[in-house]
Amino acid sequence: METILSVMAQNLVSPIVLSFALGLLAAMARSSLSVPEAAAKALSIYLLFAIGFKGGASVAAHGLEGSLVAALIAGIALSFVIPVIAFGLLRVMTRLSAVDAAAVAGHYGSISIVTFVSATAILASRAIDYEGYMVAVAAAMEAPAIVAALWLAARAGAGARMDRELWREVLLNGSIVLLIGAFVIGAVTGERGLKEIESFIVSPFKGVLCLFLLDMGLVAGRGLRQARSVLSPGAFAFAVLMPLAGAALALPVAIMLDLSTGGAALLMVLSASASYIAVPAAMRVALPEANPSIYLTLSLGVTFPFNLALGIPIYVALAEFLLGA
Amino acid sequence: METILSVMAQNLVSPIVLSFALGLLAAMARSSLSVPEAAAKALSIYLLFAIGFKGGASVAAHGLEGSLVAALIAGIALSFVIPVIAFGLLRVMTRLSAVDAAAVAGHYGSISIVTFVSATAILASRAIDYEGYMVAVAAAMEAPAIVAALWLAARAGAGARMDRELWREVLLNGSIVLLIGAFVIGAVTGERGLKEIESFIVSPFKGVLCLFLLDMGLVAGRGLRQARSVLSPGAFAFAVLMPLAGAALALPVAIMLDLSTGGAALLMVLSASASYIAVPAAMRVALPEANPSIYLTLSLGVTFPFNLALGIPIYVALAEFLLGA
Amino acid sequence: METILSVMAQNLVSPIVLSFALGLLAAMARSSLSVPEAAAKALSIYLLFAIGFKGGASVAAHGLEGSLVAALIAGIALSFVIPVIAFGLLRVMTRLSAVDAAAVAGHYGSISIVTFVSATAILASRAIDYEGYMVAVAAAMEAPAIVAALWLAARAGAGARMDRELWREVLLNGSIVLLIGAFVIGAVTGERGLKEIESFIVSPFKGVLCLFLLDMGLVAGRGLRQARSVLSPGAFAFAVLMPLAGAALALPVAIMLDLSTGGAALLMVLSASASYIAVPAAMRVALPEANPSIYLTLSLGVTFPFNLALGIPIYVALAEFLLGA
Amino acid sequence: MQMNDAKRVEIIIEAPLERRLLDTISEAGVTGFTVLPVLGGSGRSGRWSREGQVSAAGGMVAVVCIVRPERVDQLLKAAFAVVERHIGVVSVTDCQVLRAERF
Amino acid sequence: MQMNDAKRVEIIIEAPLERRLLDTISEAGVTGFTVLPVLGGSGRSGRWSREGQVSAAGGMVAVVCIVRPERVDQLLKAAFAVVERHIGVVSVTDCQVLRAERF
Amino acid sequence: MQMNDAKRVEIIIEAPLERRLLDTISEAGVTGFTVLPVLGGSGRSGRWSREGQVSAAGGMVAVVCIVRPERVDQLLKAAFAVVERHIGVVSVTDCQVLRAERF
Ligand SMILES: Nc1ncnc2c1ncn2[C@@H]1O[C@H](COP(=O)(O)O)[C@@H](O)[C@H]1O
Ligand SMILES: Nc1ncnc2c1ncn2[C@@H]1O[C@H](COP(=O)(O)O)[C@@H](O)[C@H]1O
Ligand SMILES: Nc1ncnc2c1ncn2[C@@H]1O[C@H](COP(=O)(O)O)[C@@H](O)[C@H]1O
Ligand code: NA
Ligand code: NA
Ligand code: NA
Repeated sequence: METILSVMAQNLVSPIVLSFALGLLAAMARSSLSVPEAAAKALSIYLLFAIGFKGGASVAAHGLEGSLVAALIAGIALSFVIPVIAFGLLRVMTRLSAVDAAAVAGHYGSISIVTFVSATAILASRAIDYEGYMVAVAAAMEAPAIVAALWLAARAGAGARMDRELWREVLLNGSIVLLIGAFVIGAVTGERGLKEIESFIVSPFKGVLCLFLLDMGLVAGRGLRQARSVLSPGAFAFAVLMPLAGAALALPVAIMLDLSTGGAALLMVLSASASYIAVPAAMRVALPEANPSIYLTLSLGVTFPFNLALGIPIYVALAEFLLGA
Repeated sequence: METILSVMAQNLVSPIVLSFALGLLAAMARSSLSVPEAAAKALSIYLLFAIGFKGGASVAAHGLEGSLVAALIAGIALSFVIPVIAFGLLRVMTRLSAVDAAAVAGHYGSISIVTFVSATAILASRAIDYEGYMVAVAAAMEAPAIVAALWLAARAGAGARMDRELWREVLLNGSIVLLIGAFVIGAVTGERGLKEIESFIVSPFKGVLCLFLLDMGLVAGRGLRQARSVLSPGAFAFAVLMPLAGAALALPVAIMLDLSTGGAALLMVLSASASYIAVPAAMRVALPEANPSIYLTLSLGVTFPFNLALGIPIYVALAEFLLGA
Repeated sequence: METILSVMAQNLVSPIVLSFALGLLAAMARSSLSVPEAAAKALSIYLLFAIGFKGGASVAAHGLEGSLVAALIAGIALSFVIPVIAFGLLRVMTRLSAVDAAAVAGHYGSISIVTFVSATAILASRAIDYEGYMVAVAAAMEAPAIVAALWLAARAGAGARMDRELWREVLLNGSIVLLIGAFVIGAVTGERGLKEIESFIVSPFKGVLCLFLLDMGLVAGRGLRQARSVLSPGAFAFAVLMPLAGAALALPVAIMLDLSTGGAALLMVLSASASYIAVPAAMRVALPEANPSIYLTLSLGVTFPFNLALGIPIYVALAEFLLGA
Repeated sequence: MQMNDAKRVEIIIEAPLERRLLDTISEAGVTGFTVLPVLGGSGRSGRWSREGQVSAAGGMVAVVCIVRPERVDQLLKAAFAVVERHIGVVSVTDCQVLRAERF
Repeated sequence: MQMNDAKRVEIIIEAPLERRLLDTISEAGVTGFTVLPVLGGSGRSGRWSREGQVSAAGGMVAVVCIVRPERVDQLLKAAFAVVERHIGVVSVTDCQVLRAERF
Repeated sequence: MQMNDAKRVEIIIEAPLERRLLDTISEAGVTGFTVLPVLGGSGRSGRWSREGQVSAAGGMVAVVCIVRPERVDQLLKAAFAVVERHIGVVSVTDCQVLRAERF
């Protein structure tokens, strides 16, 4: 308990969390502060490339500690199962239509790579190692939840089926391709490759993350201002409860997989986080009846800041408590 | 005297000044060289975040040397008074209409953050310390001059009053919010926060500044090419004299405030510099009758390069001479 | 021979080459991965500034080893002559019209600065020095080929003459101005200037290059997908043979100029590489009848990857073999 | 396809006034519009370009509103109140739309 | 100058559907179009802005097609099949073009 | 509101020719125009996109000029001289403008 509080306190005054808060407040106050779309995209390309590469290089250096395959399968299973739980909770806790609930559920089964990245930054500052291949697990968990969401919506008589074109769009979506691609490059070039580009992808990493979180705060704040009506108390409660439920589900899986402390924390983070890049785009194509301001507001406006400020420290402290620091 | 010349000479062959010169020449020669708008905005976000954060972290490390509050009040007063002086000079030295003169005057009461940033880079290379809270003073000096300019214009029967919406736009303008926000984050996270993102906001700082100045040179050069007609000898003389007048006004204030050598130099720089981001936008809204090419050309095309090349070394050398290196 | 193979193998698993491959594969598979135009331009500005500055600083440090003027003249001559050879080869090997052949020939006489930059990265990792002024040679070789191409086209009765406006556009084109400008700044500020911005233009350089090559892979892949029809076997063979011919022509020139091993390798690289920024834009203006997908596909889709993966290691190994490591 | 008459109103206005214009026309009951970026231009106040600019001053945006013919006057009045003293161009074109119930 | 009648069709559509729309209208035989970026807008689903966005969701693009009058129906049918269930605005304006043989 | 007839001329042209086009139409006396960015498109020379591009070649811009009806011919002649040998599309639409004295 003491650990949780101290990790939390330390986390709350980190430049990362405060940058997000700055963006959020600025947008709420209708400041003209904004990051150009092209710059935001460039920052996200940098983050995906860096985190993927470092994951691959770490696999090259330490080998596959534990089994990559088992972890991938577990991640995919979690990404399929979590939407079903989320859907059930939403139908009980909110008055969302089945279609809206299915769309939201899909977001929570998938993952938020920035939440993952922020967690790795916290692990690094606490000197906790994790399996490099967790990056590959993150990539594997992006898409299955979309299939689950469409299945849930189809049961309610709505939405498109996964046609070939949609499969292609989902699986070859830019962030998955870049993450996996950089992971492979890191794994192939290994220590030597990492050393060559270390001062680009390692040293300035946290600072770039701050600017990206500033931008995410701005986008989240703008969304919250527009969509306050969406936030029924039930939906709000869901967006805080669901990450905890996802993490709780991931913890025993992590223990069964025999992951390291850091790896377990990251699997909890992945399960607890909600997508706001890949899944929204897929939902607009396949489930246009679902209201985007609902799923964007819950995912980016509530769950993301919750995880950033409180969730991640809880998951990390829990993993430390159960698996040793 | 010898110091001034040596600081000047050293300054003139710095990558910073030469990058600006390169941009200026390229634009004058109608080269196709250009920096995309999104990239220029990203660079300015980086610079504001970095300079704000470092200021805050320095306050956290050294405490408030001297009184922040007194310096803020002095800064605000300077920002109110300088436009009045500028207006008087303009009416004497040029044939600008009262409205145009008021708009130009507003620019000179406000500040140019890049001039400030360039001055800190020069101080750093001469190993002269300054109060971290000067960043907050810079932010405080952005807006009052706008009020003064509108008051001057109103006396001439033109312009809008500061309505609630305009107050909001001016005070919550992106660059002020980011500068103050980053300052607070730096102050809260302190040394530890700075260490985490140092290799992003400290080491590459000067290089980023070079690219930003390249861009400013391009913009200034394009403006000068378009607006040569605006530059009556009187207006040109004003744009060179006014920064010196501003700095001269700031020097005794700095001595009264008991600022360090670096702090005094920076207060002179702030008073001497003219806005080219926040004030022009506010003038377009509130004083649309004023000709933008006049104030942009004077501020960005004449005063900015003057300060960069000659002004800053003069102010620094003067501060060194009077207050000790 | 052994050297060539080992340099090649080492090169193929470098992050640089693999990043390009990732982009190429992603685009071929129609992934949505893309780099915003503004970000790509910002990366290219960074690379041009950095490589120019370092070249100038190196000249300031080591003086002009050998004769800059002789090298410039040789570079200009190569840039004039290579298009004539390329034109001859194209007329023999392909069925391209005279106009299309002239346009393609112009690209091969000019240079690709990213190919040059990638080669310097490989030289650096093998600790081979080169003359800093090779950057100026690169800039000098950009334009003459355009004149040669227009002359070749004019003989076939097509195309515009080089009027004053076109001369201005070609000689003051953004990449030439930035490269030369940064070179001069580097030469003027020397070691001291370099030290000030080293952690911006030196340490992260290779990492930035990776992202830029990722983008080039994406653009090349998209081009190849669109323009597969253009790639007659003859044209394909030309795009692989021509760089070898260019390099073969440059080698004796480099020996005559008494260049260092690194300098000789770079002169071969420049001669072997084909433009894809400055020349295509000039051709659209002056030779609009030529089909852009032909020259862009050959230059960016075939010759660039060939040089990156195989060409550069061959030229470096050859230079090492003949001139000593 | 069932098409209905409508008006396409295009307002090119200084970027610092964008928010005021959009708020004003929204208050006038026009809730449908699209904002397009502008790279540069030329007018009585000379040529300009957004390249490398950081300040919103010296930039413009284009706002496109498609409205039913009977609402165009209301929109123009609201827009004119903002544009009046400022730099800007307003043009109206006849057009036809699908799904008229949306406008 | 010799001018010919044509139609200017402007389709404002959600960015995630861009590729599908373009593929569909290409299959319907319309090979000439231009895609313009959109900064933000407002409609029945509220105001939005591209600023700082990374995801394609929540963004739109404007597609402009100039076609001969006799082909406009074919184009609208193809476009409507994509736009139907989605957010989007389609407008058609009469225009005149140079070099009619191109359309 | 007092509206006057005018013509909206839209020229979609290759980016490397932008400066020449603007200089030419300025010389022809047209001092009012606005340049819009273009993301991509398709035509007889195939599909293209600006994404990730560094070179101006392979990109286009859209130039919008609103002119009085009596000046449209002059503008079209000037524009055609530049567009003629190049890739590009020119369309003219009838429109109405506020503040006609500006055009
Ligand atoms: N006739 C026109 N056609 C299209 N855009 C125009 C026209 N006149 C002005 N503009 C745009 O409005 C801006 C300001 O015009 P002005 O107030 O005349 O300086 C110009 O820079 C153009 O972007
Ligand atoms: N009347 C209109 N005029 C111009 N653009 C519109 C209009 N209605 C909707 N739009 C655009 O289409 C988007 C979605 O509209 P809606 O489906 O009504 O929310 C808006 O955000 C605007 O960008
Ligand atoms: N019918 C059209 N409607 C709109 N834009 C077009 C049309 N035809 C061509 N374009 C634009 O002009 C460019 C060049 O056309 P083209 O010369 O036919 O290859 C295309 O890539 C489009 O951006
Ligand atoms: Na999840
Ligand atoms: Na000032
Ligand atoms: Na060459």
